[in-house]
Amino acid sequence: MTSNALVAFEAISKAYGNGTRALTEVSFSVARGVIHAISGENGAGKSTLMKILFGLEQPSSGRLLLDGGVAEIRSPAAAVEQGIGMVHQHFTLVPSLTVAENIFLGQEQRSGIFVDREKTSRRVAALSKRFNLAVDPDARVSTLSVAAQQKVEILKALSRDIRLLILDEPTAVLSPPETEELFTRLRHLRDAGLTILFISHKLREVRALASHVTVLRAGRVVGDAQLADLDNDALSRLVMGGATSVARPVRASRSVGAPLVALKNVSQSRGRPGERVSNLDLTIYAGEVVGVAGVDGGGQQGLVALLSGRKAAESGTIVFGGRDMKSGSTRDWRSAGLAHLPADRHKDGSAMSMSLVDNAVAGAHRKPAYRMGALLDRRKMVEATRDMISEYGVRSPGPEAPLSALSGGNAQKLIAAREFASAPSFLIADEPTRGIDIAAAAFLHERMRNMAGTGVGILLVTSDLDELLTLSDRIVVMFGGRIVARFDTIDGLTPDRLGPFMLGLEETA
Amino acid sequence: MDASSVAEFVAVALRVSTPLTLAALGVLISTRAGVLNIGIEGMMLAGAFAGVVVSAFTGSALLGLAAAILIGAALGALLATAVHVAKADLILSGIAINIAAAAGTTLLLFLITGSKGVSSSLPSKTLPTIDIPLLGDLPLVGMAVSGHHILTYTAFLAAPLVALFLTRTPVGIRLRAVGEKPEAAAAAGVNVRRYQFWALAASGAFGGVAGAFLSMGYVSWFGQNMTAGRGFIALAAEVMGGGSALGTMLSAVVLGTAETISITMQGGGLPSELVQTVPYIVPILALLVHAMRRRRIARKSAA
Amino acid sequence: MNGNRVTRRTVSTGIFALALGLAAGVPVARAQGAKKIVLLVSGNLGDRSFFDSGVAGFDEIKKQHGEGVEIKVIEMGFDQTKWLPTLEDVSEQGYDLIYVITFQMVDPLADVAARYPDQKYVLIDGTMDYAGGQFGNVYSVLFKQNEGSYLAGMLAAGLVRDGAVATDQGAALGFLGGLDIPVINDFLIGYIEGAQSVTPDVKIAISYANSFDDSAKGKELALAQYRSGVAIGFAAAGTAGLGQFAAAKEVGKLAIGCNSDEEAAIRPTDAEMADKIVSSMLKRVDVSVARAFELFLSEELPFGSAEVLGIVEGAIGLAQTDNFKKIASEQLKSDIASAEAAIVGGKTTVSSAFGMDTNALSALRDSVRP
Amino acid sequence: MSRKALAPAIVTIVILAIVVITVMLPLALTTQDPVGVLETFLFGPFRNLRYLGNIVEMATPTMLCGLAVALMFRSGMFNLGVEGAFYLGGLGTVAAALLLPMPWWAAAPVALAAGAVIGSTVCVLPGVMRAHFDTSELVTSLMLNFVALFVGLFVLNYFLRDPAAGAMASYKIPLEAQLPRIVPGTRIHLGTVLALLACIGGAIYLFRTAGGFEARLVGSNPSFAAHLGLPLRRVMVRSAALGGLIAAFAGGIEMLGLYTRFSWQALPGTGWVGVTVAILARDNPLLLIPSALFLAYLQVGGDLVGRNFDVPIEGVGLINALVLLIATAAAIIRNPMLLRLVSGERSAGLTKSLPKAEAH
Repeated sequence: MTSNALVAFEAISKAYGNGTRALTEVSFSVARGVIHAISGENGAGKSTLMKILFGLEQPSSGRLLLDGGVAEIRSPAAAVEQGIGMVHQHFTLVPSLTVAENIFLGQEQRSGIFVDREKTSRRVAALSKRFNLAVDPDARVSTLSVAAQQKVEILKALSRDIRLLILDEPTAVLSPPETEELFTRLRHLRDAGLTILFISHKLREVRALASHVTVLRAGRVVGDAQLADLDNDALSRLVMGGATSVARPVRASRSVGAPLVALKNVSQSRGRPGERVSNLDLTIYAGEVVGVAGVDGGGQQGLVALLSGRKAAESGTIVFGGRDMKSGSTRDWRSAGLAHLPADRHKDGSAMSMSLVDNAVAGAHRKPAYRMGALLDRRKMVEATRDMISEYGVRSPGPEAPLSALSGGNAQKLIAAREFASAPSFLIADEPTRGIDIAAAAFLHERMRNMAGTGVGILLVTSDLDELLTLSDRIVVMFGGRIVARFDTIDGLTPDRLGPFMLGLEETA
Repeated sequence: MDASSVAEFVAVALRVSTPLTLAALGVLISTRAGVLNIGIEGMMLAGAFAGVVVSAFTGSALLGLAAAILIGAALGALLATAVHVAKADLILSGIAINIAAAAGTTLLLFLITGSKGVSSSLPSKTLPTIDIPLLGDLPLVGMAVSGHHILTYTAFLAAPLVALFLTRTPVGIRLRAVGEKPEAAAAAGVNVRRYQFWALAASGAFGGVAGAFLSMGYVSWFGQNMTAGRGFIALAAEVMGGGSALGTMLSAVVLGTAETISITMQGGGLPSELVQTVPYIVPILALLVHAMRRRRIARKSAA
Repeated sequence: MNGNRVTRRTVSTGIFALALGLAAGVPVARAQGAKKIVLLVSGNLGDRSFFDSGVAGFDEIKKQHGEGVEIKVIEMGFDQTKWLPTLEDVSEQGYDLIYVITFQMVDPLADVAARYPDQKYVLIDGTMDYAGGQFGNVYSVLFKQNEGSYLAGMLAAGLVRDGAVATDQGAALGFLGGLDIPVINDFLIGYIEGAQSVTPDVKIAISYANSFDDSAKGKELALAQYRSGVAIGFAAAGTAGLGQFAAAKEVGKLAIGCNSDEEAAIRPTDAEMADKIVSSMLKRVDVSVARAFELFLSEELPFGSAEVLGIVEGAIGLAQTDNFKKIASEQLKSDIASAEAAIVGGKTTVSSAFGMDTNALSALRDSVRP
Repeated sequence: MSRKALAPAIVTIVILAIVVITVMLPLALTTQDPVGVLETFLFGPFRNLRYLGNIVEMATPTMLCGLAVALMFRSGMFNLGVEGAFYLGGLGTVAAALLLPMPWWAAAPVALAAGAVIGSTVCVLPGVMRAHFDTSELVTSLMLNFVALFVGLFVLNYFLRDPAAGAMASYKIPLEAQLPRIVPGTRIHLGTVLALLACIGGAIYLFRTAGGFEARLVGSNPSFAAHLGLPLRRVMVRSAALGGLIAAFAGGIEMLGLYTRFSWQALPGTGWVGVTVAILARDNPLLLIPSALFLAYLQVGGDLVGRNFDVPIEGVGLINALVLLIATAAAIIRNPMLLRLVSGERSAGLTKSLPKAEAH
């Protein structure tokens, strides 16, 4: 086994200057020509390990073997030279450049001093064909969907003649059909002889794709086995660290309340493609969770924009809490009782450079509870933040630390704490658990169920179909800006049943 | 306005636009690499000074031009070093370069000529003007576009060349990647700092040429603070240009034309102070119109 | 005058430069019992006008008296809030004479001079309010630049009248000012009246560069004037005014310089350009600075009063250059000479921009607009 | 304050001192009296009350301009209109004092208020354009500075000019409008008190009021602010207006405090110093006070050297440029090793103060 290993980590440790230990004595090997998964919770050390392999960081101690020989990889360029390619979770594509320019950035096809566009296009076409990844070489990356951008990323890595492809949480941004498509391609690549390191904390995907898994926890290897030798419980025990797998929240039977938000024949033809919607009819009742499924660009973002006041409807009616909200602003929606967990917590959900306190009370800062005459009562703000921190189990260095000091899951918990604290009547949860670990996700799921139990209407938009099926009371599927299917109960519903609707192959509504 | 005064007006506008175009192209190159060159004004001033002094001591206008390019590039490199190595603030460092260039050129001028005002006692050289054959013989067109200074042609030829450089050459594409998404460039093995360093140096070189045009073409001497804020106008031109070389050149010409209008309006009986606001109001209005158009297009394409 | 000044200041600046690896120099020893004088520049040097000329006057004093005088020049910059503290400081440092320049120094000087009654001051190009016997320790000098400009205006109009310039070059005159401010307009008004004395309906194109630095703009403005039919231009705009000569060279027309003999200054490096400078209107701040010191030494300097220096004192005039002698007709030369005499004799009075309000000035400018 | 919290400040001061000495030393060595030059530069400003006064006088307007810059920077606007606002504020204040008939007790306040409103336009217009049309406030404000200058020169020439003054200057500012001097032997005037109060008020506004909190939110992440339903445009315009009013007010008190007439024929440059002060203070209103005083101290020291030794004014200019460069060199000033040295903590202690979530 070791003799056949492409990569071997030998007692790799990594400590940062500030004393943080990210990795401790990590040893395992990756066999040639397989899909090898690396799993573990957020902060387990997966990303750090991959950064070391890709030359972005250097280990504090230990060594790395490539083909059985000691390799020192000092930079990404050196990694590429050794035949290692990486697709980052956050894409490293230049939006204003074309697909071809991105793929060959740094290794342009020249004729004289100029880039040979024709040759470049030909090479992209050849690559596309060889790896069965269709792209338009002359399209600007800024115009592509997320899934298409990921294809470009993979092609970019493959164009460097690599033997090992690292994919860091590649499915976090994909819808189920897209995920399935990606997996098919990855298997194809494996069959073509490529070794793939697949980093994911989604155990279902790990099982579906990989043949071997290495599990990290708190910077140490806690499991390294063929997947065939591990059952699901064993696997999740390894990842969660002794704790049993999280129970699905119990679906309490309860009566659904009065209509809360009602859209009638709502259209909006302006904006980016994913934000355009037409003829939407949807009513959300108090106390229910309405799940919205769809692939990227299906119109879910347009629906969220309309229901959070970021956009006005062009036609149709929107009523919320008895008020006409057709062109209501975010402020109108908020004051009428909206809470909103945005999909992109960095961009929309928080101010990373500001303190936990500032992030926790933002939006509620004009409430009398935080006022002291004309001024803000800082003491009360800190107190409220402390309450949120303890109630939501946010692991933090303290309320005055900047939010950027928190891990993704903890930041998301604080953001949720803020949004939930506003005592909303209507909650939009847009990808509420994307990229956060299982425990944190389970915690938020439970919170949302409880909120629904107290009469809050929830619109859940998620690309994680497990999450969708776990939380929703009913589901609508969007495609091309329209609602193409409605499932008024989720009993017996499976991801497979949703797929055709999400891809626009079927339509019932 | 008769035809010949129109031709004359065009000729003046091209001349006035020349230093703006050169400097704005310089600003464009550094901005596309993600580093705003606020120090362009100081680099122009230093270029104007170096061109005069070196051409006076060597007797060669070409060496003067080379010196202008070098000193501009050196200041650009200094700015890059301050930002990358010393981690100084980009904007403040740029302002510091402007202050240092103003003080340094005056001081050196004084040491060399004994006057802080002007270098007219130095036998400095100028670069030639060029008559375009055939085209120059046409009646009105010739008047407008022929007989200009060699750096005027350089400026307007430089714009398409810079455009080609940015869109068609590997280095240009990498430079844009560095400015737009440095982590992507780094991941592709592009050395971000090195690109920004050379982009600022190139930016300074353009500034140096723009300065040389003032002191070795427009007039034949160096004067204290002779750039008179043209670097800042060039910054505006670059912003108006929307990131493309040709757009930047067009914007510089628009601003140069505004300046030309204010020059020809002089003596029209309006208070000269108010006439002098024209070159500054035009870019503001141009930006406003540009922004409104952008918004309208966005709306239209969305509809 | 601006040529080869080697002063203690230059030398010590050179020493500073040595540290920067640029030049070398030697220290200068202090002499005993020497008179100490200081010049406060309320702005920066390099203006090619009163400040630079004031320093030239100091250099002249140094040349005359050598070790017998110790000179110092302080550039205070344009931040007016620094002027008063500087003035206070030097007033406490035992200078025999403190020179300040420009009208803008009047208010700070009024404050300080009253508080240091034993300190002597010279105010150049401005005057104090001497009514009520105040400021017995301040001597003021004013210049009649309007009188010199009158002669320049006569020269310009006369050259056109006499056909010294080809008729196809146009018949109008040009004026290029730095800023629309009183001291510049004083040049303008004299120029207009002088030109009108030769050609009553003379047309004068007037431009302001709104800068004393921007040579390129000065040149462009002058070119625009020449293009519109101006035959001869007169520039009072510091370094920006030099653009006038570059424009004159380019279009082959004539120009008149300002403050010092500009033809002589340019001749060594650009003879072709110098040929276009028919003469320069002289405003010899340097002469007045040196003259005040000589009078001070002989204890004849009239503190507590203002002197207005003009043609008689040699502080104002028209440079009698070779170009001038060559280009101007005999008739014109004698006209100018007699006008000079009339001004000196008080028979001709030239108006001044000082005390004139803006509307009157605008009306005057409009009346000569081509 | 604990030693740890003071560490960055101490490091900054030590570095600046080293910079100043390394730049000044060779310069001093070229003169006949190097010790005297250094001594004058470093200690001269403390030699007498008048020089101390000069520091305070000089720091007063730059502190206010710094406050204007900091408030706008904090709300995410790189608005450089402070320079023009300062200029036009000075002009507007003098114009109001000269042209509006007022009882004596109202002269200064009314003139200052009028000047502040007039001058603020230079910041407000770019702010409004940014908020509503997304035009670059950096460029529009730079251009508008020059428009303000030339419009100001026009107003001065055609409406305020005293024909008897001999220079381009306004009529004398009426005595009753001038601000009272408050420290005998210096020119420190009431404006200094107002400036100090403004900085404290600025800190309260930014950190203890809902409006300031919203400005910081918009500045640190506009998308987040929009997500919260904050009125982005209003917050931006409000910040620009506050910044403009403060900068213009600074111009007004400068005029009424230190001048007898308005005669600025070029932009005075105080706004630019304000930008430096703000960056040096890291946009913290309370730190503006020491930052402005420090820059003024350097300036007064440089002036004293220029006045008493044969050091050219450009040499002092070069020093200022270098200080500017190096004062912001984050690598040196924020170097964790230096900070650790000063705060006297071992690396374990530092870990606690610079937490990373992965460590828990």
